[in-house]
Amino acid sequence: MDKSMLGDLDNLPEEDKLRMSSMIDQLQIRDSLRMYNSLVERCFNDCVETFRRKTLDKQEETCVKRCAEKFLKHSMRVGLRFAELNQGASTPD
Amino acid sequence: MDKSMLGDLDNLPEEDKLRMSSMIDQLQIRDSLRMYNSLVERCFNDCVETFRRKTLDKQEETCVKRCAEKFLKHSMRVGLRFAELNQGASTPD
Amino acid sequence: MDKSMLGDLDNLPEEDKLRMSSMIDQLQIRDSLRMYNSLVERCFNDCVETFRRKTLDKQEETCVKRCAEKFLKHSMRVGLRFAELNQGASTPD
Amino acid sequence: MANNNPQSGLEKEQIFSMAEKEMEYRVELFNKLTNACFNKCIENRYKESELNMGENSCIDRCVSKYWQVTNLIGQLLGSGRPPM
Amino acid sequence: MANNNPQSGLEKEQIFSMAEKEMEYRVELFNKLTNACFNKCIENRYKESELNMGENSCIDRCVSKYWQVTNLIGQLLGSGRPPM
Amino acid sequence: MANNNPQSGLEKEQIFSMAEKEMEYRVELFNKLTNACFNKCIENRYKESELNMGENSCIDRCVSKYWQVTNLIGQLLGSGRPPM
Repeated sequence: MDKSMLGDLDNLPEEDKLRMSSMIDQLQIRDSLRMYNSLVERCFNDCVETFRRKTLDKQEETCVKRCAEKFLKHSMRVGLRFAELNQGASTPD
Repeated sequence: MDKSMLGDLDNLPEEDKLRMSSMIDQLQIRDSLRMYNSLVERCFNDCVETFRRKTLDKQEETCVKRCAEKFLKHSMRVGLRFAELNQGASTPD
Repeated sequence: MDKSMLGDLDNLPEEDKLRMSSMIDQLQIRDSLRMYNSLVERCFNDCVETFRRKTLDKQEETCVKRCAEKFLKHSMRVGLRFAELNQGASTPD
Repeated sequence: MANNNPQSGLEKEQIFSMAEKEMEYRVELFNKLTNACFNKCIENRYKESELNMGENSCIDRCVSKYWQVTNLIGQLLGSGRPPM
Repeated sequence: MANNNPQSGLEKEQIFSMAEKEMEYRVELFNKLTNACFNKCIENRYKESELNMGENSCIDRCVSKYWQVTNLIGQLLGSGRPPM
Repeated sequence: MANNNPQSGLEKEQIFSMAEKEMEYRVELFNKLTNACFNKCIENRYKESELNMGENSCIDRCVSKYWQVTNLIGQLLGSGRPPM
């Protein structure tokens, strides 16, 4: 997720800014590792149904790739909309 | 969740009591934020099914409110029963 | 999960080895408590369907025991295969 | 720094760290139990915001059975540790 | 150690600790929202890797409705705390 | 406090903090894999407590395929970081 969502550090003393910024870095690393894990979980669950062999067949591989790409595009779009809402830039229906 | 569930601090030295109590406070804050997030997730999943407009209709709003109220009442009742079990106050069928 | 999966500590200075090893211990304790909680959740969900009385009947009890035993055996087998993959010991189909 | 406490600083850290994990475990147990019993007992159409009599007695029995499953599996895991 | 800051060290720790929880809350909110809208809007056969028009507009409305549910429940919980 | 180590204290903290996250990631990967393969391979009527032959070979293949999905998505995310 985008760093800017986690808050505005401008009106903090320099030393606290550093500490806050390092805290955000830590959260982002943890979050991206978790995202990786849950993306694998989701695409595996949706795309791999049979266990007659121990390697992915072509169809499963394609499915996994599309699943991951689609999720990343989705996640980016959600991020944009979410940022707009956070800034109160809501438009009528 | 109720603080008393998390343990008995009476037989600790004053300094450790403070530290333990602050630890419990931290856990409770984190837990209540998580509870908020998962209540939203549950009520959204159960109540919002269509995406033809960008605002909740009256029916969805009512559903969300009832869902949240019902979950809170449920959670309170579970808390009472859970506390009884923790005190070994179990009664026959 | 098996400690060896969490990394190789051999080429660290003694002091860091201790700290890393204590970190792994902490993770293992937390993981085993979580595993316990999610095993209970799974076996409860799969085995307990009716709420006409407040005690488990014989059939539910048997189901819970088998569920837990089966999960533990499963988990052990997954651990073995996982360790093989981590060591690159992959064999053809 | 005089330390006339029988426990060393390190031991104390371990006690606090264990207590913290134990509390996290209890919170997680409570949350899982709450969700499991909501799923089993509450109809999710939400026609009203009150719990009805059937739901109330289902909740009580559900908590009791969840507790027993926790104990049963605790015994099976062979730990002397009580679930709470 | 001179401390001419109006906030004491302890208060500062509490502010950082609260800020950390607040950020964890936002990350979790974003992840739950993302997953919920993926489940509601994206067909999981994955016939292509692009989002089609229907999916795109579903996502926009879904984010907006999820946000409203967050606010609605926030009011109900009676906290003055905004969801973000 | 003499520090004749090439790494500064701060760098060391970052290494430990990264190592901790890496380990949490591995534990979570293992748990998700274990749950996914249990759901895919084990019949949840629990007629017996042993794993039968079909379940055993399903588990082996499932772990292998889950691993491949992890690698595939790792490549896609473009990170040089190996999944383990």
